Amino acid sequence: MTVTSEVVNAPRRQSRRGASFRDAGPPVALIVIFLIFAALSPQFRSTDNVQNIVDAAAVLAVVTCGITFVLMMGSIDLSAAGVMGACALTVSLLVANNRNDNDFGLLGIAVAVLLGCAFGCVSGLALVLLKVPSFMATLGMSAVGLGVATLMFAGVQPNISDTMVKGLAIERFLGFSYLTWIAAVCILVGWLIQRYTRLGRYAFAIGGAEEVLLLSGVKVNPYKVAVFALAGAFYGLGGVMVTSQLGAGLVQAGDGYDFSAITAAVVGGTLLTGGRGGILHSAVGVMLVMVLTNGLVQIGVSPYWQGGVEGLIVVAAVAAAVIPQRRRNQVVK
Amino acid sequence: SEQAAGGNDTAAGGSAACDPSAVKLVGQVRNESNPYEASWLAGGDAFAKSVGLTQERLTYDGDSTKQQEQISQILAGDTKCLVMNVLPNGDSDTAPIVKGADQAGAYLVTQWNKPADLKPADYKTWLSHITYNGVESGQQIGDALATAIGGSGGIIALQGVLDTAAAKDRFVGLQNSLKKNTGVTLLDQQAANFSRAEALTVTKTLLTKHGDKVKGIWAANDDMALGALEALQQAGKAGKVAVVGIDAVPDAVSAVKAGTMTATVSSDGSWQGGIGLAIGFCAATGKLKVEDIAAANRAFFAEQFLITKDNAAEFAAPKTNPADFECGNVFNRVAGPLT
Amino acid sequence: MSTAVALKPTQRLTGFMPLIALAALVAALTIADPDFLTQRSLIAVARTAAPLIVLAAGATLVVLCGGIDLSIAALASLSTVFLALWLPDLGGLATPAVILVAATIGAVQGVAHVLLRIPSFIVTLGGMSILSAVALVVSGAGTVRVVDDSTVRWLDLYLAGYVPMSAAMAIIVVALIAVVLKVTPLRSWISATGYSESAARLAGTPVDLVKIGAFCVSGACAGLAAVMLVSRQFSGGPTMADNLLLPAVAAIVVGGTAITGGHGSVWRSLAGALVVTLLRVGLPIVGVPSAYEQILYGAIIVVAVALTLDRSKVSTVK
Amino acid sequence: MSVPALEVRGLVKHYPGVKALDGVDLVVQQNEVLGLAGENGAGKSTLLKALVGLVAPDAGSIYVRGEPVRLRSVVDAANHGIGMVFQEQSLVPNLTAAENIVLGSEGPAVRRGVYRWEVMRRLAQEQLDKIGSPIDPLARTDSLSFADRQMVEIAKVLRIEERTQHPPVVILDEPTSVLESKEIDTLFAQIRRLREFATVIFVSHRLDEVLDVCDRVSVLRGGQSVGEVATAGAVPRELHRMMIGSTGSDDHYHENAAATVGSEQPRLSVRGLSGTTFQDISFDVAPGEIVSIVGVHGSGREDVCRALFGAEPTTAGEIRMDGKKIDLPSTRAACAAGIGYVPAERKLEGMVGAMSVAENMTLAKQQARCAGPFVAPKKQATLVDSWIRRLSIRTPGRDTAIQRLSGGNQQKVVLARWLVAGDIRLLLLDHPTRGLDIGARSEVYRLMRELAATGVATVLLADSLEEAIGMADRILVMNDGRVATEVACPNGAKPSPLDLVKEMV
Ligand SMILES: Nc1ncnc2c1ncn2[C@@H]1O[C@H](COP(=O)(O)OP(=O)(O)OP(=O)(O)O)[C@@H](O)[C@H]1O
Ligand SMILES: Nc1ncnc2c1ncn2[C@@H]1O[C@H](COP(=O)(O)OP(=O)(O)OP(=O)(O)O)[C@@H](O)[C@H]1O
Ligand SMILES: [Mg+2]
Ligand SMILES: [Mg+2]
Repeated sequence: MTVTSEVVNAPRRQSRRGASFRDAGPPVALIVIFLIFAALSPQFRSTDNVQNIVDAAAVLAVVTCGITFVLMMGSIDLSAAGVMGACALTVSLLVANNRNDNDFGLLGIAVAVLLGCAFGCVSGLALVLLKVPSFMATLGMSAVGLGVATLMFAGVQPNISDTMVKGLAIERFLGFSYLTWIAAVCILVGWLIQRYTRLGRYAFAIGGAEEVLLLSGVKVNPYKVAVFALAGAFYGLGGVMVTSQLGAGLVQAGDGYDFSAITAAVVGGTLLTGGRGGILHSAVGVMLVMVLTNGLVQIGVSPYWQGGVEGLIVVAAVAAAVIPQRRRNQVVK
Repeated sequence: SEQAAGGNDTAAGGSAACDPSAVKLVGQVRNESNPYEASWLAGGDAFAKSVGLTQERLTYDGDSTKQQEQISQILAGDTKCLVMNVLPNGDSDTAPIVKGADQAGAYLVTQWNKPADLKPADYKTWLSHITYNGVESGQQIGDALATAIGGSGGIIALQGVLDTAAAKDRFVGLQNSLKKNTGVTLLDQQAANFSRAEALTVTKTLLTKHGDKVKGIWAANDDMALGALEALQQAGKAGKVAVVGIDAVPDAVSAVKAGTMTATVSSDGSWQGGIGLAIGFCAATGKLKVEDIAAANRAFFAEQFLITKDNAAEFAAPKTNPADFECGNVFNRVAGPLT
Repeated sequence: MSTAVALKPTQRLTGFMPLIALAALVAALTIADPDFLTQRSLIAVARTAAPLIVLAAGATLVVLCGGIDLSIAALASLSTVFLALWLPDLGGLATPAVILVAATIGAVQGVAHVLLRIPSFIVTLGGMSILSAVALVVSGAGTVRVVDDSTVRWLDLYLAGYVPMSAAMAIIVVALIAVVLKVTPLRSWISATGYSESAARLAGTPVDLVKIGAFCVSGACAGLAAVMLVSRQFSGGPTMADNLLLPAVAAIVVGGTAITGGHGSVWRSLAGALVVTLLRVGLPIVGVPSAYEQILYGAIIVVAVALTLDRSKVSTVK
Repeated sequence: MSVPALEVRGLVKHYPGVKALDGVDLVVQQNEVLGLAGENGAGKSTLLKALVGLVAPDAGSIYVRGEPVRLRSVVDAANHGIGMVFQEQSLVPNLTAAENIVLGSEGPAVRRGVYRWEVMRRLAQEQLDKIGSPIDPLARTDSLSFADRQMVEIAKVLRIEERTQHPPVVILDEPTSVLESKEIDTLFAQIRRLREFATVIFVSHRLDEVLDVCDRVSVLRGGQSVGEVATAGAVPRELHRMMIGSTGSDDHYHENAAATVGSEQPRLSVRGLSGTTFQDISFDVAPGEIVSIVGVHGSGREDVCRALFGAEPTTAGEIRMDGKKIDLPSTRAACAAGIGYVPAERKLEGMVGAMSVAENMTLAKQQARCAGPFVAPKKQATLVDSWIRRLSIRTPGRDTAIQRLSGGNQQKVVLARWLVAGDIRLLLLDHPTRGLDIGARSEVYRLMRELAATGVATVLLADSLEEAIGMADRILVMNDGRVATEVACPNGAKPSPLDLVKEMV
């Protein structure tokens, strides 16, 4: 039966090679960029600074965890900024603070995360019930979140005095702040969800071929909503983390995280069209972005140029990462 | 004609005094989600209440185009007794606001941002432009910082939104201070866009970059100073590095009082919110003739104070004196003409 | 599975949905504040909306091709700086020069997208930061005042005393794009590229050129929007138009153009831009407090999209 | 006699402009392999989709083992023991084979939303064992060959067994159209095995296959059942007559119409062409000649074809058209050089589903519908309508979205795309008859002959070896990315399939 073995083997050999190449791009880019900065700046390669980079990556990592699931489905989520703002205000008003007598501690954090979850849920429902593209549904939800946050802000900055929440950003364990460990746990949990739960695998499958799931009798809508809710929970946690870092609940807590998280995920190798990538890819992407931001400051690039150089390198990194997958008739949107 | 559709109104310019109850008060700031601007709007509300009116609150999310859009929409309505107290988003936004208001005959007071060559004196209903002397405040806190670190050592600077006059003036102030305090060296300067969160990350990075060489942090506003304070705390350097800011937001004043922050400079949001409307209201009701306003008061620096540990208690709960808003007193806080 | 639906009257209605949404919004605002529905007020809306219309119309082409252009606002900002800097030397030529440069920058991004095979989202996101940086540096991080605006002032005038020139210009641009698409094979090419790029390519459609062209037009439109902004602001600034990005994308989607590509039109974006403008300026003007304004904006925009999207043309909504 | 496994009475389904089902009756006995035949658009897929709850019929009733049922969803149908392998492959490419097999009915493989990979692998392995497939259940589906994926689909559909106590009904909608003859043999072996414990409905446009594997064939025409044939002793012609209502031509491949091959300069001349999956390919095609390339999956023939259309990069070699060296940096350049290409994956690459028949037909040759740079609507209408008539494309109108057409009609539109301008010099046809009914196929063959007669050179990747031999003037056998041999294939002296197969492996 030489024929069958030929039939079976030939394509498999091909695609394995492709797969290994494909995933190697971003980590290689990360290492290369790290080495370049390390060569250019002694401070950059100091242990302190590496710790600092990792610590600084914590919030972005958590937010990116959330957005990764949405991107895997082929949807997009721009609600991070608003959801984080609303959750930041929520948590700062629920733990010990200067605005009211609340002191709910962990419960406050849980409520904030749940609120994030609820926001995500609403985005998801708008997507599946009203059939509004996620781009718009989440953009709208972001505005709603900011509005809710502004309502809660009511003119006076809520400063938190809860030592536990503040401690998350200050206390350290094995050289890294608690927030960093929280982010690490999020990545682990995210990875487990992605690999071992129906939710994670279906999110992946929805990005791969949604119509096939329907043909197989899978009701995808609940999973879509759940993915947005999960992402919202991650944003909520991100909002809590920012609050802990800043010691105050800011409406702007999530400013810029939406686009940075998408950038990080894409740089890490998650496709905007869905169906490829994952939490570990995104973790690499987050590190890439953080190394860049930090490195540019360390080597002393003028603040005027930093954004531009960063944009250029991100584009270059993605370009380099896609080289192994380049085909003539490839669809790139 | 080439007049705007809305422009064929008779330019009011004080031709007929308005009935106090017919005056429409508009206060416009970036957003309601930071303490400074929230207190501005609250100040405007308080003044409006004192004259039996309400203030129409407008916010534009720091979005220049949205600000223009709102202004032109407001000016497309009834502009006869309109008084606007506006915080232009940037220098460039002032000109169209001024021209629009002038054409429509609405009374206008602007604050903070204005290009140097645009002068209220050249317009009829642009009553005044109020700002604080950024060069001076930047220098004041720079000097305070230099003193706090004992006259020598390295500092880092956190700049505001790079294309605003406030950010630039304040930084010029710092540079002046550095010229004077030759022992102090500026190790690094980065933009943190007046944002607490950005200041946090930038400071952390700069702290690892320069390590113990950093003795002080100069921030172009208090929000960034507070972010820097958090960064210091997270780096385990709280109390070891002096921090200064500008604006005297409540948190910063308490930090100064508690000694964690070295100094800040007062800029009184609730007074600013009230005074702009007050000047406009006085002009609209005819109690203040535009021609009578002294040239020096058409564009002026308002009084500001350096707040340090010694005097922080006085500023802890800023009180606005209603008397400041009486038509005779509206120019009480003038510290000098705009230079 | 493609859902087959009969062409019921309701279906034909979806084509007019953007207009219906617009009318509903005007009605609602008028109810909230009867003073809103005045001629002057509506003229002001039209004048206000002009740059957004132009930006959205250009970017619509990119969206129709299945991509997205996130750099339009930053490009418009940069263009305002260029225009303000060049007006003193070039005078009347500054306007075409700026539009040309903006078109070139757009095309360069298109080329990067096509040749490097990077998703347009990323190329233009990178482009956004790069253009912003350039704008900061070129302008010296400050506003560039236009002292003699005689050559761009015409855009800020009123036709026959009523119609804002900028709005008229915006409509001309939309009409121009629409007509060109209608009477040439471009429409087919763009739709095919947007619906199914690989099928389009294997049918010999010049997919790469079409995409680059779309980015080029999108850039040119950003340039024109910049001219309108300068004529309105009497200055150029490195962040002047930055905040128009999300409203422009919102305008496209609210118009009912599918964000996934293929289906849609520039006319829809025109209606969408008016809806978005009304929301941006109308809500605060009729007295909705800032916090509620954002909540309402978010909610209304989602509902508007739910109304305008023609689902028979878009199989899966992602 | 036992109750029928499945019975359909008077099923009706309307689509805008078409009556897809017009009162179909169908009886399927238990443990029977029932063939379903009919022209493109006869309503086969619609009927089958109604049987798995994907299409809600407007009228009529369905009985499962004598019980009337209303099937609302795939799950519903599966619970009644009915499962289907769809006409287009329906696997999630980025999941593992195992996940695809258990998709939607994970059972113990997923406990409270948590995957138990080992259980899943075991469940999948059980399914694969049923059909004796050696696939690794944890392989990613997109890394499997086409044939393997088809096996995965069958393994997946057999999962319905676990849902009911009754023997399952397995529906196969054109499963062979994408398979090679070896794979088809494997599939048929599976079907015969299935018959032991299941009922099978089988659709194919290859009537010999239908007669080969089925016990009975039911014929649909225009959404109605027009008759039944017991396969024992039946011949394709008879079926064909029932399908179209008249007898088709004997000369299926229109060999009489074969063009005289020009002997002068070759139309296409390929020398030493190499790419990622093929090396050193050289061959000529004369004007009017039809050259078939045959080879197993992975022989690289498809990539050669795409390379000739500028859709695949080449690393070496040269291509000449009519003696002139041409560069093919893009498909556009190939188009301009008078080359046309019909891709195998019609849904993904052949057509733009949401666009109209007219737009799809004129996509490649815009000049055919334009006056100067402008589209001339009148010209377009006349042009498109004439081709709709000429190729008897069944469509409600030229403005209907092409995705509403049946597969065969879609393919005709895609073919017409290259003919509308009349300037085509070389046609590259990759499985041009995939999914076409016998009549339509015959039409395509006739068309190919006509084109050849006008001097068009054709490179054909045929659907089957018979087709390759029947149509070609010459056959190129490819093996492992190289041309293994070239076989002349003149009328009256056709090589035997067996000879070719020897060279292919
Ligand atoms: N979703 C749909 N919307 C509109 N019309 C449809 C749809 N599905 C099928 N049709 C029409 O119904 C008729 C029957 O189609 P069906 O797919 O059942 O044919 P078929 O016999 O399976 O053809 P083929 O052999 O080409 O697969 C065709 O005319 C087709 O155009
Ligand atoms: N760009 C590529 N990179 C790596 N491998 C590829 C690439 N393109 C195709 N392949 C592999 O090369 C082999 C040749 O594929 P091809 O589809 O040309 O075979 P084929 O002989 O045409 O099959 P069929 O009989 O189905 O037409 C396949 O195993 C395919 O998976
Ligand atoms: Mg079918
Ligand atoms: Mg093939």
